[in-house]
Amino acid sequence: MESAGEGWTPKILAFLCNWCSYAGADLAGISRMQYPPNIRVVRVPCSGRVNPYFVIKALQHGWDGVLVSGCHPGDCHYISGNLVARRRFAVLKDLLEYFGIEPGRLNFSWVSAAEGEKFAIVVKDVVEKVKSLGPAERLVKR
Amino acid sequence: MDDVRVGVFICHCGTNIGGFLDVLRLVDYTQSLPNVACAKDNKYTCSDAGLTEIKNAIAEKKLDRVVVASCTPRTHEPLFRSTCKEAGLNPYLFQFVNIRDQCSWVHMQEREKATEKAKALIKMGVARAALLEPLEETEVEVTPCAMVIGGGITGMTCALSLAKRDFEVKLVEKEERLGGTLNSLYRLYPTQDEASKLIQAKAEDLQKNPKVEVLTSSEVKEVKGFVGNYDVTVKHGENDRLLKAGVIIVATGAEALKPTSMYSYNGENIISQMELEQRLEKGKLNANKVVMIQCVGSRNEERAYCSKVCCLTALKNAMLIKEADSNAQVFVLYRDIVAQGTQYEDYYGKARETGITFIKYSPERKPVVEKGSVRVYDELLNEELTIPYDLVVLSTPMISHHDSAILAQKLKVPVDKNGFFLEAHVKLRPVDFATDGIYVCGCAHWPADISESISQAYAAASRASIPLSVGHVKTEPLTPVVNEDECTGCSLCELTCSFQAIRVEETEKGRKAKVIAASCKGCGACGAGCPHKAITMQHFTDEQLLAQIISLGEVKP
Amino acid sequence: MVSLQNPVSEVNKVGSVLVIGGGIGGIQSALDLAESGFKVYLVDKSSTIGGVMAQLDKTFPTNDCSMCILSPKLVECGRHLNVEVLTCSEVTGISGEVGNFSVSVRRRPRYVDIEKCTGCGLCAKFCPVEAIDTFNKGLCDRTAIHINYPQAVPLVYMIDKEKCIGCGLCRSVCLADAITYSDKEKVTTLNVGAVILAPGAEEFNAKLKSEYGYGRYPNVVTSIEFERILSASGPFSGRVQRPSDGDIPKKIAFLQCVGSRDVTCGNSYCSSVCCMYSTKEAVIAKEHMNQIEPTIFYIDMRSYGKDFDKYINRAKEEYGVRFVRCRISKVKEVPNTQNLRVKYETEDGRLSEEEFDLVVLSIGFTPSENIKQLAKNLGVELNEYGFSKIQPFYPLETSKPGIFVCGMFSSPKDIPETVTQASAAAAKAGELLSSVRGTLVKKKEYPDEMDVRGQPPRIGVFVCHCGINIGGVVGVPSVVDYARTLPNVIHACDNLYTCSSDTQEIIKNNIKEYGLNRVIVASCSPRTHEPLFQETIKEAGLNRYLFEMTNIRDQCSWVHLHDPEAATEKAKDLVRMAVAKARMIEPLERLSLGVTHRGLVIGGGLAGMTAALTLAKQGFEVDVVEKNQELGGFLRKIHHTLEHENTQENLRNLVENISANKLIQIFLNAKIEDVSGYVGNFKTTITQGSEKIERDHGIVIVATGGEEYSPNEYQYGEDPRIMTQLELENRIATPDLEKLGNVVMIQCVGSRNDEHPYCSRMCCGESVKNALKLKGKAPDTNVYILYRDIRTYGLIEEHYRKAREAGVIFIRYKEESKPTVTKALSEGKEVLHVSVFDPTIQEDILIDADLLVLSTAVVPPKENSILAKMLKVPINEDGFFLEAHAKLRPVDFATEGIFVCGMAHSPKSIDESIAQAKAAVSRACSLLTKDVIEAEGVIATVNPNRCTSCELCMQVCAYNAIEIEETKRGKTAKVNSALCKGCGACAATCRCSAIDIKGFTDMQLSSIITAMR
Amino acid sequence: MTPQEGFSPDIIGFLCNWCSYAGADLAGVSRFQYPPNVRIIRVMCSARVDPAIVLEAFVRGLDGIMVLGCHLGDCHYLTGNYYTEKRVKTVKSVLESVGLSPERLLIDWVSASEGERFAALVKEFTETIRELGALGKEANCDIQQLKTRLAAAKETLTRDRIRWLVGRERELTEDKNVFGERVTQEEFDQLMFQTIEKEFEKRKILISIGDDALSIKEIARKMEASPGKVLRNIVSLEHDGLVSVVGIEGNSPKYRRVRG
Repeated sequence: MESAGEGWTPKILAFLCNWCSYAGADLAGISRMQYPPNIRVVRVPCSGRVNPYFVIKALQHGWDGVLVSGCHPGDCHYISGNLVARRRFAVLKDLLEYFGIEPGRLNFSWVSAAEGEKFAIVVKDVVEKVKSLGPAERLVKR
Repeated sequence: MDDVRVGVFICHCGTNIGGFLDVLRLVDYTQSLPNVACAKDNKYTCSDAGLTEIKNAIAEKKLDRVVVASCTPRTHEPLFRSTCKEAGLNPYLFQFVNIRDQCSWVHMQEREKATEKAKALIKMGVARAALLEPLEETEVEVTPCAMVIGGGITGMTCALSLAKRDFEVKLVEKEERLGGTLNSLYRLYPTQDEASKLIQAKAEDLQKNPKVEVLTSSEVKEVKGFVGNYDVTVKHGENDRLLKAGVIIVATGAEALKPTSMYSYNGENIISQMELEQRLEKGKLNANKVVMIQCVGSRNEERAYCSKVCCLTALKNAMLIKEADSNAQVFVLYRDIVAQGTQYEDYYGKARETGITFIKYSPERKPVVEKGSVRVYDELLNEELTIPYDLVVLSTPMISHHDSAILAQKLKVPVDKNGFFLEAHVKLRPVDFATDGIYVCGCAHWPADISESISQAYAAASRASIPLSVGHVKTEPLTPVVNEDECTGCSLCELTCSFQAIRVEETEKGRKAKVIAASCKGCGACGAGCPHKAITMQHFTDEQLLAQIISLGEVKP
Repeated sequence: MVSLQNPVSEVNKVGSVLVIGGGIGGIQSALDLAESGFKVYLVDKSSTIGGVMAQLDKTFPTNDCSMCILSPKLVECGRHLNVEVLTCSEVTGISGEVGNFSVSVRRRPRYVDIEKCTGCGLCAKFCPVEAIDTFNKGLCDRTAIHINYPQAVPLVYMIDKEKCIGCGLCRSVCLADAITYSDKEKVTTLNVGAVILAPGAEEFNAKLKSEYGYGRYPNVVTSIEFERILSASGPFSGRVQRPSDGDIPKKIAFLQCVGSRDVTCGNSYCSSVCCMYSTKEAVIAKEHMNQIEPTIFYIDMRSYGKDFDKYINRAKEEYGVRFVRCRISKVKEVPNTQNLRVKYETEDGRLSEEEFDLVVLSIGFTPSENIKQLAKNLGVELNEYGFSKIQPFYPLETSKPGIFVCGMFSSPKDIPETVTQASAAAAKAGELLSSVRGTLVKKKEYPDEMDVRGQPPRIGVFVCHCGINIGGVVGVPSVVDYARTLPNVIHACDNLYTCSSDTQEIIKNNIKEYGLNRVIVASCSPRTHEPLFQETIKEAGLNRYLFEMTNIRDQCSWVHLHDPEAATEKAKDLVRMAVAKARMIEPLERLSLGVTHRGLVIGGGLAGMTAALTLAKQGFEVDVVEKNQELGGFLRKIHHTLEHENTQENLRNLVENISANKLIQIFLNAKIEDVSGYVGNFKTTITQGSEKIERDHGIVIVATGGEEYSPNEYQYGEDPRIMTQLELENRIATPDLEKLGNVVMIQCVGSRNDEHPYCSRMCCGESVKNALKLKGKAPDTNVYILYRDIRTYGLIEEHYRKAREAGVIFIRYKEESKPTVTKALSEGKEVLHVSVFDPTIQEDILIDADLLVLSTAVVPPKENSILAKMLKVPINEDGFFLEAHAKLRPVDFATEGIFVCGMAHSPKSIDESIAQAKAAVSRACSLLTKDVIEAEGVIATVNPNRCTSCELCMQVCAYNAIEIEETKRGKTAKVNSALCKGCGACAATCRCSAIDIKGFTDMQLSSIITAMR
Repeated sequence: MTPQEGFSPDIIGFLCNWCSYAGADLAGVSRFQYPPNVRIIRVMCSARVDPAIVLEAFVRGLDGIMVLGCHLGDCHYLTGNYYTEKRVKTVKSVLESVGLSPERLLIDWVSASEGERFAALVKEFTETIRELGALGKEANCDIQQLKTRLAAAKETLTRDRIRWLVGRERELTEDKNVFGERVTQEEFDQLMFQTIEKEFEKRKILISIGDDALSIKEIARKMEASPGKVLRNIVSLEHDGLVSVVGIEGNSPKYRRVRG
């Protein structure tokens, strides 16, 4: 693991649901909205697919932050998966805080297929936030 | 740029400059300019003494740029460039400043202002000089082979002439046999020789010559490349053959206009001059009264030109008829008899003597061909005549070959509005195209008779043999350079260039413009128009031009 | 209405259908038909499909993002093997007969090759010629070569020949060689069995109402322009800004009924959707920018649809949207600020004036000249407004047999009704052509699948340049080199366009040559391109799930244009992550389920009978279960329609037809006892008296209808002169109606209150109808209608106008001051004293009523809740069945194979019920016409060894796909693969990690996470 | 307009090597006298004169510019001067947008034999510029505004769409376009005019929000343009990723140029 020395930039893992947020990210691309290159996207069918365990695993393997983004409430392609996800991550966030993980490392957002700009802003914000927190080392297996 | 060392040599040009400008002040001023390592004045910079001084200064002062402020680069730049070269300096690191033709001589009464102007000009020159970069002339080898397109009398003559100079020649003819238009002619004026004999002799010569390969029933399908290195795909039946050639000569000839629907043309008793030739060749003409009408389909709105050969052809054939049967009556209805040159005027005189009747008509009152007789208003007699006939012969003009526009496109050379190939300069480059390495001769260029065609063929062969014998073409390095990162492959440069010297090609990075240095003339039109400013003109870069502008701007308060 | 004069011999029928109009209606018809065995031609005059819906920001009443729900349908339509999309095309003529038409279609040149264009957009980036962006309603500019919107289908650019100067730049920069300047107009002839008209309607030209200043004042915009202003992909990126100076308007006025309910401009009908969309726009504007204060100026608030009133209430209460009932007289601009002063007259006759920053005109809809011409070309009769003529019992049939209509072209309507009608029209076409079903459809044949199980992964990586879209930023060759170093990668290469057809051949050859068993494409978005590549590898004999895609364009090169180095590194990471996952992926099977070709219809009212008959006409057996002893339901109480159709006669015909049909079995006095099973394989237990009957069904249609609310208001039941509207109707139908002096009707009895917060939709029309009847019988009868809002939407508005003309008196009352009814003695007679406060004259009015008629609500049958539990489908707060999606799946349930129609869904009129019934059948047919249904491959699986049967997964599953099963080793969760959609909510919720999702397994996702360098 | 007292204009002449430079030489050899205000820059062909370079010269404070080439049809490079003609026309149009007199830019043809004509042209042009006065005198604006406008004008002439259109004008208006149709000169000029206007406005906007974030109204005030027009241009610039909203002040979104 590199230290937060000169030139360190955060690595952020983003879980995007296939139907809204992934499409929103696509739109950001089509519209050439620029955002920092620090995120790596994993496509999942629904934000509800994201097991809290994945987040912990990510933090163990050197990712500095995680973004989970789903459809807006009511828009879920799978009716209610995003609501399930929201409840789940609210709890997870508390839990991680209890472990001493800064809450800023886990981010949850709603981005629709038409919100390319919003996606770009969300990424910018998350990257800024995680950057200010520095590398995530607490859970990293050594 | 800080370590650039510029030497400036200011010429008095006797009193041509020194008499009107304060040269010493110029020297003082020049010494104060940035990057100037030395500034000197000479009586005549172009004299041996002046040139030696430059050479010495380059060595002693370690100059890496030389500026001469004197007369005009148009006459003297080569001299100073080679001086630099002799002193081991790249000739493109030389910069000329013209303070004579465009300063001292034109502001003779304003010494003060003219000196100030000269200062500015020198400053501009020095600023540009500092940005000059060494350039290398490139040499491209020439494929020692010529391709002649068209196997008529012109093409054959040209091919033979080149072969005799020991160059490989590929002669491409689309018909089955060589000869072109001459194959359909009987005898030739003014010697009345048989056309077939002429052709036969030439063809035999060609066949005998090991340097010539004759490709009959073949057509040019595609042309790529540039002077010295053309790749020509020739189609022969179903097969394509790729041939390499250093130069290309266009000798595709012309064709005669068929007078369909003119003067009741029917091909039987109303025929064209071309058809008459064939009947004459076959022998007896079953016609006692023959009427020839000139300028059929030429010198009119559609074809404003005079086809030049038809008058003499008519004379020749009329005489042949008379020769065969002195009782035959031959009438030539003409607008003007075009028979310039001593030889031809005599020929016309001879024809008149044989008893051929010449009747002048005007285009406003054209002859009318009726059944059995022709009505014509005689301009000289001012009365209408009715001439009975057995045969009417229509003299039609030569028109450009129907394929010429297509071939022109393949070669990327121009044709004029009548479809004839257009030479580079009407006076001084009559057989060249603007595109290097391609030449034109014979009727492909313009209606011409046999002797003209043959002279043009020799001319083209001579012009074409220059790059062939030199063996390489040298290109001035005033060529553009493409910045591939900026180039979007929009092809505007390709469309702008008159010399096909830049074209868009597929590359690993996508479509990008490529410069074909050998074809480039260095005008800079591509660079100045490039939408993305992706083209840099060497030796006239934006930076160099801007340096001149900026240094002038700095003079302003 | 439509009797086929020349019954076409079945032999000549053609198994294809032409759908005209590629909006949401046309798309729905096309997909329904294509799924049920017909070849479909979808013709649209625009260069892309999607229609008006693609321009909308959000949709009411759910505030769904319009593009989110539309774009999957667009993609499906664009890719469907049996839907041929003809864009830039117009129908110019028709010949032949029903069942076998020849239709000529004029195809305008596009100048871009649909096969070759990859939609990369380079051409538009460079095109030097600007034009007004019509998709964005002129609020911004686009280039002459353009595409309407980024998600469009087909994703192919088009040259606007009007604007293009023919400079040739697009051809020079197009790397796909897709520009074809030589395109010419073409006329093609299509041979089809039926035609569906879904051309939509045009927005009203607001310039015609010059008093509002549209076109003169920049800050007066139309509602559709405002949609674009709201849209995140619109000109202002979703910031609400006004055109004059880009400021965020604080006060926004919405002016209703612009070009609707307005005799002066010829559009006397109501456009049906404007009240709702304005409210939605107001709410969304407020959501976008909280400082906005929206005001809606309206005449009547027509929120008559399902859950609409709730939406209005939320707008008022939660969002503070202000509603003002008034008439607008004029809008004037304030010179310096370019604000607008709105002059209006309130209900009580006071003139007011108020200043706003922005005015939105809620424009109505009218049939365009284009559409009228189309109708003429086809020989379809139009009504006085230019809409297609239809009749209440035949809401989908035009005047010409074999040509059906849906959506706005028959009258203004919203998206769900359009979608419903679209499905219904598909059903009509299906009925007509059922004998030739499946004759023209294509089916793709694939080679046998190679068994790669147990083999070590041999991965092929294909990296796309996408012209210069990727290659211009990302160092593609270095990504390829890098990919080669990754474990199990056998082959890696780059392509100019990986999606081009020659590259598909390369991929197939490489699979063979290198023995690849996993394929990765690193290019654009899997949302648009994954199916293409999956098909390619399937053609090479690989299971389609052995494919992985990573997006290095939309989410890499395009968004990191200025940092090529970081973008290249990111692309490498993404490829590595994809390889990590690809090493773990396994072939997946799609479960094939058999289908019982019999349908069950629950309810024998109008909707149920229509559904049953339609299903039977499509050739399927049907069981109809009716709880009463007679068929007919609610309809039996209705005697005529507003249009004077004889309802009872139509009912009798229907009952006769249904009884005579051999495929239909009717169970009267019967009840559903139990339903088990799943799509294609339901087992139903019906009880009829003491008898229990077991039947198998492939699909279930719920058509349980509605009931009349029995009022306890206004002394109902205490006096024979107080009756409900239906009772009045019955009285009117008897010949001996006594002469009446004053008749008072009270609206919204039992509707729009706390108990039933919804609008019953049909009562306003019902009152108008009866009032007109009364007036018709005895013109001197005084009819008073006491109302809250008159909701005579669509073309019913015409009857409202007629009623006013006939002298029916309309008096509005407020919910808080309802009319009162007292009995009093007057001239020795006991009279009904009705008192109501009239807001226009601001005082109480007293009427002595001879008859008091209560317009009562429609309420759901109580059994709905029991049935809902049995079917495991939801009902809403009001007790009506809740469809899968309010907008685009109006007759589906989330549970596959079960559908809803008629008043079981919500109160509705005769034509609407018929349309919905047919729509339900259309949807059902897309299942019943198949012998097997393929279930999704990406589904959940349970590891019974870990399952503790805690039922948590059951609770989160929205599809009821998980059940707890008794096994020998105890209880365990079991996934019904037929119902599972693969969302993964169960897997992520399971506390014992007993559930996994195929195709997105924990292992696969973990491998991606741990692929971190 | 009366000439400025003591004003001696600075003029640059771009002369092509083959005709006009030779013409100038001939003027010298023949001792035709002309005012010393013009400084000659030799180029191989007048087509080398990039429109952006001409603008750069004005940015640098030159008062007038002459572009001289071979007579049409005589170009040593066959067609170069035809392109020059179109390019200069475009630059003149941009000058008008700036508020400068198009007369400050002269295009003419001088052959190698026209020494006297060259001298006459220089005289005449120098006089014209002397009468116009120092650069910007006619523009009715302060020096800062003039600088902004000139900078915007220069950027305008580096815009690819404009340069492409200029390059295609000849073929489109004199021969035929890709559809085999001829674009009329009026049609083309109108398009060119609109495109220049628009690009010029956009570049002015970009310059005005280079450092400070401004609202639409503030930009409009600065540019003396209508806010509605500014908004439309901003939308297009935002779409191209050249400006972005950096915040909202009161009810006004503030825009700034995106660097990079």
